[in-house]
Amino acid sequence: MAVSIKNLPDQELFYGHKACQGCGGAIVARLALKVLGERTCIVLPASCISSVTTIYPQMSFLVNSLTSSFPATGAVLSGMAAACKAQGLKDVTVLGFAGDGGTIDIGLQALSGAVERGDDFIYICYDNEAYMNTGVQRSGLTPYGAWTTTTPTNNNAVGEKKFKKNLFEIMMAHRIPYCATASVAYPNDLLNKLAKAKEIQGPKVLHVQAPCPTGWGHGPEKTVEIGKLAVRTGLWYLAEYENGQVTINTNPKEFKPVKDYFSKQKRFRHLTEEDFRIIEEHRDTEWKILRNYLGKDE
Amino acid sequence: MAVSIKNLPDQELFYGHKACQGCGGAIVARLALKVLGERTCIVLPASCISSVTTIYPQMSFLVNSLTSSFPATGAVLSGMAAACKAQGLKDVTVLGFAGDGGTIDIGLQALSGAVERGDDFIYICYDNEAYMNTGVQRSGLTPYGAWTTTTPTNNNAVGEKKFKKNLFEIMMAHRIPYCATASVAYPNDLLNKLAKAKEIQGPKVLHVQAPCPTGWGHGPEKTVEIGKLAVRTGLWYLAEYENGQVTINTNPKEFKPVKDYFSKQKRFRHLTEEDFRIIEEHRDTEWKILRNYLGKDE
Amino acid sequence: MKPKVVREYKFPQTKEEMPFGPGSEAGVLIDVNSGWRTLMPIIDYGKCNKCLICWIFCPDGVISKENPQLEIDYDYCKGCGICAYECPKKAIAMVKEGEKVE
Amino acid sequence: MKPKVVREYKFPQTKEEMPFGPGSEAGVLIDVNSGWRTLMPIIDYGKCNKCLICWIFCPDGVISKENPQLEIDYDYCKGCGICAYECPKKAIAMVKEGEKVE
Amino acid sequence: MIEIRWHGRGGHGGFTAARLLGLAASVYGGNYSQAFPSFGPERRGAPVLGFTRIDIEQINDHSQVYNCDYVIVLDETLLDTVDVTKGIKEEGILLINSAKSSEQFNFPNNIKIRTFNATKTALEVLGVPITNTVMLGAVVAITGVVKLEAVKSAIDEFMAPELRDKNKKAVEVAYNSIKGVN
Amino acid sequence: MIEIRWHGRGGHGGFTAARLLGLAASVYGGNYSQAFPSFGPERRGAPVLGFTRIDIEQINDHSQVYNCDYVIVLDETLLDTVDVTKGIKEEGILLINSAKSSEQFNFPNNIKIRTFNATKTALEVLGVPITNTVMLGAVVAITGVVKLEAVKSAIDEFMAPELRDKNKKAVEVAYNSIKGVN
Amino acid sequence: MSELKMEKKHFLSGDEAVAYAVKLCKPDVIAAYPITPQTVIVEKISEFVAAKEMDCQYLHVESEHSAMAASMGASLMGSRTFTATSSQGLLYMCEMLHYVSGSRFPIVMVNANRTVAAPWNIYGDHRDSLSQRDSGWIQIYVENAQEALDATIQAYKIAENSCVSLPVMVNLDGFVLTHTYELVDIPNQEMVDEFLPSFTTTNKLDFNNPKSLCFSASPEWQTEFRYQQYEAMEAAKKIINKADEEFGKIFGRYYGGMIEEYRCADADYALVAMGSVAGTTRLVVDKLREEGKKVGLVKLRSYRPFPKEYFQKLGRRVKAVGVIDRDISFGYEGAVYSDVKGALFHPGAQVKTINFIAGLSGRDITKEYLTEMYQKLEAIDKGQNIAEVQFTGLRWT
Amino acid sequence: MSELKMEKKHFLSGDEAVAYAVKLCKPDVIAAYPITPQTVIVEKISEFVAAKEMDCQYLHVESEHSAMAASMGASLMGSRTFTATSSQGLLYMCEMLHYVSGSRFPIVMVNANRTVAAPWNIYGDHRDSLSQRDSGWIQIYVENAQEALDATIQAYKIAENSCVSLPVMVNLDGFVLTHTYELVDIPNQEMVDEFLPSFTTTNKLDFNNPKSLCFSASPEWQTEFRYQQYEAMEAAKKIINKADEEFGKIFGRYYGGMIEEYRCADADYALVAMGSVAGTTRLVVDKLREEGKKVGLVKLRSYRPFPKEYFQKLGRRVKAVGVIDRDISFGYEGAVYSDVKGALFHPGAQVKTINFIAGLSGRDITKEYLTEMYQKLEAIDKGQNIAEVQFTGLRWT
Ligand SMILES: Cc1ncc(C[n+]2csc(CCOP(=O)(O)OP(=O)(O)O)c2C)c(N)n1
Ligand SMILES: Cc1ncc(C[n+]2csc(CCOP(=O)(O)OP(=O)(O)O)c2C)c(N)n1
Ligand code: SF4
Ligand code: SF4
Ligand code: SF4
Ligand code: SF4
Repeated sequence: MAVSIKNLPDQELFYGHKACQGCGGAIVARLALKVLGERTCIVLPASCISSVTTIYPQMSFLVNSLTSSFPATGAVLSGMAAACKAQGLKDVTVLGFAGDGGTIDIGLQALSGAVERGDDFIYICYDNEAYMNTGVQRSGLTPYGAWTTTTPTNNNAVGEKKFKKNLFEIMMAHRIPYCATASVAYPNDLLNKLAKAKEIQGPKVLHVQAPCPTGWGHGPEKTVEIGKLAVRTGLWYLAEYENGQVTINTNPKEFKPVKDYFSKQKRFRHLTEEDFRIIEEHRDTEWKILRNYLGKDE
Repeated sequence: MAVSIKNLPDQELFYGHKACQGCGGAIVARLALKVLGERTCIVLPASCISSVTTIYPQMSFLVNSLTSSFPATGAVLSGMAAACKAQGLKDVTVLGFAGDGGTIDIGLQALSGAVERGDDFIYICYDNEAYMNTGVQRSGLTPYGAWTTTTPTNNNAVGEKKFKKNLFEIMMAHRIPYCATASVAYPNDLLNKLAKAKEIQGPKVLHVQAPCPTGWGHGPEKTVEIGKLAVRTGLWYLAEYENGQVTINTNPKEFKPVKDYFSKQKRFRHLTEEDFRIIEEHRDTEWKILRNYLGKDE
Repeated sequence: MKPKVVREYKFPQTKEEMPFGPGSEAGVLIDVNSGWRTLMPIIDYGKCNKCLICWIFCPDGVISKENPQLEIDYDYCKGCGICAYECPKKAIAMVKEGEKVE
Repeated sequence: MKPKVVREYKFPQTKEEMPFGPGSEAGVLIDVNSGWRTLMPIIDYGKCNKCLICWIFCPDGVISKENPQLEIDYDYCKGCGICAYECPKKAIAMVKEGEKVE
Repeated sequence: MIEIRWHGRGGHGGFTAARLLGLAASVYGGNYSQAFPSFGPERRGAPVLGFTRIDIEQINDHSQVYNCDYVIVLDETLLDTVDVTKGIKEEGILLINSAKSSEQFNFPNNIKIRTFNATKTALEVLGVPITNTVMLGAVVAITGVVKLEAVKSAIDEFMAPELRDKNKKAVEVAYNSIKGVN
Repeated sequence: MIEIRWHGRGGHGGFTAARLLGLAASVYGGNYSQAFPSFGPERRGAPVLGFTRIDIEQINDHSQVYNCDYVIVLDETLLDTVDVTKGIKEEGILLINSAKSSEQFNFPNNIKIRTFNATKTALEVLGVPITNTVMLGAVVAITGVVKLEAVKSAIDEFMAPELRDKNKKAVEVAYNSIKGVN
Repeated sequence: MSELKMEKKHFLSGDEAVAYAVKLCKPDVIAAYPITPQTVIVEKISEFVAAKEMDCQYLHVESEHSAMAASMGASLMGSRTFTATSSQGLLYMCEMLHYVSGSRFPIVMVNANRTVAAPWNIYGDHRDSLSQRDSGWIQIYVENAQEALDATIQAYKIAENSCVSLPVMVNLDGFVLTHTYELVDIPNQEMVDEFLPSFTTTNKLDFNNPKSLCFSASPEWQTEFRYQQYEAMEAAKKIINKADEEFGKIFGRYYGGMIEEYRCADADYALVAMGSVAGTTRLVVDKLREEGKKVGLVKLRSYRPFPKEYFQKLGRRVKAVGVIDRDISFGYEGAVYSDVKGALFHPGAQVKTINFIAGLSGRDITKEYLTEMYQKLEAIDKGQNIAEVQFTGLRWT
Repeated sequence: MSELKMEKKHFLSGDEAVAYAVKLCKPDVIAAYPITPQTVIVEKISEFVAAKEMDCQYLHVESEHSAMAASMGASLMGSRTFTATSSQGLLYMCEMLHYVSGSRFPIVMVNANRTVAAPWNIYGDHRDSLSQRDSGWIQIYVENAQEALDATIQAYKIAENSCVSLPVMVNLDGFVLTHTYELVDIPNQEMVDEFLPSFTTTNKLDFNNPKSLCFSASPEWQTEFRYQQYEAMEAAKKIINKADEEFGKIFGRYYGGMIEEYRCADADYALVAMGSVAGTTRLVVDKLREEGKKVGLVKLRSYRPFPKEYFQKLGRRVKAVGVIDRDISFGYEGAVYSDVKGALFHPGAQVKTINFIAGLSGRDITKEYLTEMYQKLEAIDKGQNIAEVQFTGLRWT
């Protein structure tokens, strides 16, 4: 049975946390546990979500969890998966839940190693596009043009000058059994990807865009809207890679103007028309690359 | 003017080293310096090549070099490239020269970061398919089936159970300005890739297969032959990625039987027909993926 | 049922009562988050068709769906307003804290 | 011209003569590798057409191409045999060290 | 040495006020001062503290503030969850942003209470319910630790150009309204 | 305590001989022993050393070997580059794998020299010029530090099954040929 | 003091003060990775760079190991560098710390002292830097924001001295210094330029005479390289003092070099302290002095090199010495204590000692605690039996 | 001794001996990364696993940081683990060392002692492990291959003791022990099983009562967690001795627990040594004793926890103590020396001390050097002035 909003349990396994109002990452964590259930063990590297959930004695996860060192998530997951194997524990889900920085920068090597080893775990990167826990510094997943405290925009500096690293393709290059991109704003899509990941043996990586009102500079009530705009403007795509095949889950014929997305966030308020042009061009190239994968196995 | 064997300088910038007889890695280092020239600064993480070249006071590089810590090559290159920029040094080539383990395992994160930053350097991974300096332990680039000391083959164990990680595609996923695979056995191809890399701004990665008589178990005189067989059997491909375009440099209609390659190396002597089948199947899938990139931008 | 704060939480009084190392019981809440709110969501049950959009998006998971009517755990609602903003029926109003009209 | 061993290499005799930290002159060779060889490549100049295949593949870079005839620096040739094995003209023979017939 | 504690909520500018006061008292007031926040992993909206120390001599003390001459509460709702009276000195004053009068509050130990409706002033002057600079004005009026001019200079130095005038106005309005009723 | 130094080339099995001798002397000889290599970053073909210590008591000494009762040279070509005579004790013996007779060598200090053409024996018995076990046989014959049987047991324990018989033969041939000429 | 000095003062946090110092020292390359409570330093520097107030290459590295590796890469090309970190970040670059000191690269780093997980805690103690005391880095600890700024400038002067050529780590207490705003004097550029000439070194690559750096040394030679490093560290003792003197001459602020004594001349009881607690201790000393107690403070600025010679003398003139450690080496004592104790003693010495483990992971060291410490020193002097290792402010024992 | 013991002996290197010990301890999960001179351990274990002589999950991790992280992952699921490293690898996992000890996971690791770059050098000294002495790990140093094997088995017993629950690092000298073959007794499985019951811990995830591990603690609570760790380390002192005694009862080999004294009972001059040099020192002691010198050896097995109490007593009965450090903390002295010195002294103590920095980066510590050390101890006792820190075997000073 496909998971849907209707058949999800009401029970909360993630509660009482101290994340900001409207935190996208918190939505991801909450929904993930709804699908993955009580026999999930979460590994949380240093990040917003770990910082706002496990301050003695207030513990916001109702499942087993471990706050882990920042660079090591993939390796800790491997060790846990190996222990499950050694102990014959079969119905346990070993879940990594890391931010973008903890995934694409300092945690990339451990993740790459764990994926290569083929250990059985799910890894979710909730992508708020900067180091939020330490106060909005750029990460390898910060998008072009964004203001952060380490890519400031005073005196007409552009903000971040690089485009987001492509975790999805890096994982494809690892020939991972399953990986997907998703968004907090598309919960059905996300839930089904989680459910699928739960069934597949081996490493699974989900890269989920999770708007952050504090770091992005939008009202806390707009988290979902911003997420939707990212997809509708083509700046974020929803796709899957499974059995070597790429699927694009929403494949729009045309995109909304990127400005619709940018104008709602303070981090982009300095962008110029020229920047929009650069960004749209880059977006179009990325979509071309993505769509090219579709033809792959015909 | 294209580089060719004929117009390469006779001058050796890499000499008197203590690498084994017939070392493929040594061929790569030597040819690289022939093309890149005297104003090259080499960074050598711990590896065979660093260990056999810089033991006080015997120094086998005639250009500036630095032996570096094992995990940090990419970052050291970044720092050097930044210093060159700060000092206005324009005609200097900053070159990383690392083994497969130092690239795909412990050095992957630093490399990924440096590539993302877009710093101006060339990175050569000479791939002898295991940790040779420490005595033949498996790495993420050890091929399926290979014996190493940590994937032993006693009592009918298969040896390494995973396929090689795909550095080329990982770099493509980084949208690197230039990356290529090459082989010691195809020097003209290698030289031209080096020459091209020298001209391009930004990060460039060359992944060069470099047979190792000691670790692979073949006569030292067969290093080049083994390299050729890898390409002819389709187990190693020669390709380039430039301006977002993939080129396959040798694109054979059909491959020699993989056995031709395996039978010449002790590390594979335990392989069965079933293993050959698995390997050929995997090879064919990988080629399909590779060829699919060709159609990309039509 | 939403997890509830352990109002009587007793911090260790002696060495022996300390947890063993930095590990302790999951799901212990000694603190509410209601103070974070300046605006408060009020559901208009007349409009609500229980589509669960608010329920799925609430970052704090404070909306219950098990009873016939959706219920909000105001101890942990931070007042972000996503529920109201996303509600297709406009069935949730964000009201200034303290000015709640019932 | 191949780099040559500094036969007279003088190790530091005093503290002051030490290099500053672990950095020293590049390209200093105090040691030859000829002892590694059990077989020795001998070029038959009658057959050699100077295609440079041996030159390009030699892992030790000991073959010189600057003179009319290729020359091997036997101080650093390790006798791997690649040159002989790859030579399309079979112009190089691997001869047991010490049994060299000239 | 005068020690001041600020109670606010994460993201509401409480520490900015503490810092502005320190800046005004030192750079523009000729005294020495310290300003420091209390830190915690809580995010926007959670209760937080700020501290200002002012002295005529160099302040070497780097231990925490335990006893306060003044305690400032930027958000009345904090009174429910936080003990704001902790460590107030005998002659100390508790200043609360509130529409209520001081008599409507009831704290143990006869703590001296002052109230000021900063939210109202903020809405009037700034158009938003951000009360930190308004309360700063009130603090200056009540404590006299620093001249109003010094605070204005501090605002000029510290705030983005487009915010300066409004906030100087806010400080001034609060200051005058307190001085007026005093 | 008897101390033996082995000179060989990387990858040629010198240390294996050192280790086999130690194994034979201890596990199969009732004595205590140590065997250790000298390490360096050089690769196959480079000069390397091996050491064996044998004693009737437990060997606590973990310092290096400076004075040797026996020095074994597996590869004559090493004589050009390595000072093999270093530290040989007064009554010590230098055993060289060589087709030459001992008289053809000329070392200072009247060092006692023995030669044995191990390469020849190796080619005859093993079919390859791998001289380590042959030289081991010669060492056993010359030094008497361990019984031939013990060495054979060591080979049985240490070597891959397909190599055992050949190598035991090699040891034996060398042993007998020395004993014969002795 | 020259007139140039009469500039307007600034109200800065310790982190900001460091950022200004870095700007004044004009590094060519900066590579850093964010971590609380260091982040403000790199954020402020990012602003300077974006505003073109600094002309340097800023590298957004992907980890601290890489931050130090990139700094090394720049240094070996002859560029002046800066980096900053804290806690987990310092540990994550541990391999590179040893590498850089062994290679003799004069890199300057600021470490915002924070404790180390697990348990997680972002607050200040000295566990991060003390645990790296064997890494071959010079370690300076500062007391307030002004000293953070001044010590950072001095750090370049020390590191780049040709007799030293070693990396320097300036340590400032997390939050208590990094995030506390104080009145700070920002020196002007000309004076800093006068104090700190532009970077020159021979320990770099050279295109005229190519070099091989960071080579391998066999057992026959490595000891001699270690000895070089040992001598450089010993030489640093003098250079640290000299740099402080020269600094004082130009800027009018002196810190005492390796050690600052406060009212120790005739003291019976001395407390040894590093970092921000030194300030609070001054107050306590003053108060106790008023009460007639002969107490004093030894502010240890340079922990590596360690002013052994100073403590050897101190041991002969005081009755009891207490050492405040904001960390403990589990299985023994506080690191600073062990080091101080060893130096105080000489055969026949009568001095008594106690180790105060205090201020762990952000726990405040109050004036009451400090007063108690002096009382305990007096008590042991009077013969009372007090456990050698005292956990100050612990809820229970 | 039971008859079971009468097994055939083996001729093994230190690394191989460790691999056999690991096999006997039956870990569930092994995660390691190769580095000379540790590699033989993991290679041998790989062979055991491939041959199905060991039933465990072997993880080929991509770095040492991950080796320790994966070990932690397995331990927190309640599995027994093993890992091994050396030198650069130990430094690269530095962050995880602190993490694991703070989290109280009883992980056992073998460290093949090797010095640390730069300069590069693969040979043995104690720089790697000594520089991690503050990481909260128990550190045991062994003298020969047999002790390497026995100490590895004991390590599990110590680590997993519920009063301890701390990670243990067994250190054996690179090459001198790792690659030296000696006669070794491999205990049989039943006896090991008797000595070491299967792993149980409460410090793990729990599906019936879910837990949050490695949480954050605010300044209000962190000190108390640190104190727990402090007490566990103190408790370990007893447990280390007890484990050795119990081991001796079953296997007939005793090592003295934290300390082994050799001919110290009436000694005037004692040398303190760790690791393989202890063996060589025995010979020198015997020889000097024959010459009538009252000399002895203190073999320090447990460096953390540090047997402070032992040295406090030793300081009262000998005239001079020399400490051999196979490393130096630049800017001060050898780490072991500083620690020993602090413990030896008490007000009025008369004992004299010297620090011998020796055996750096594979430089041999010869019997001649050791004899000289004893001579120097006698000399200082006789009043001769000798520099406190001596570099043994240095080409020049
Ligand atoms: C080795 C190390 N370096 C730095 C840090 C500091 N740190 C903790 S969380 C964090 C940022 C996390 O960013 P991200 O992974 O993107 O998650 P987010 O906080 O944005 O949710 C940083 C830099 C650390 N804990 N460990
Ligand atoms: C942090 C760290 N871990 C481990 C090592 C040990 N080490 C040195 S070289 C090497 C293997 C190198 O393998 P690779 O990169 O494939 O190069 P190769 O030697 O095969 O040429 C290893 C494991 C090290 N130097 N540093
Ligand atoms: S800063 Fe952003 S990611 Fe972090 S808790 Fe707040 S909203 Fe969530
Ligand atoms: S082991 Fe292999 S890679 Fe290393 S030097 Fe020898 S041949 Fe080259
Ligand atoms: S306001 Fe936010 S936290 Fe409160 S119920 Fe609505 S979505 Fe949930
Ligand atoms: S034998 Fe090998 S090293 Fe010698 S010349 Fe030929 S290729 Fe070069």
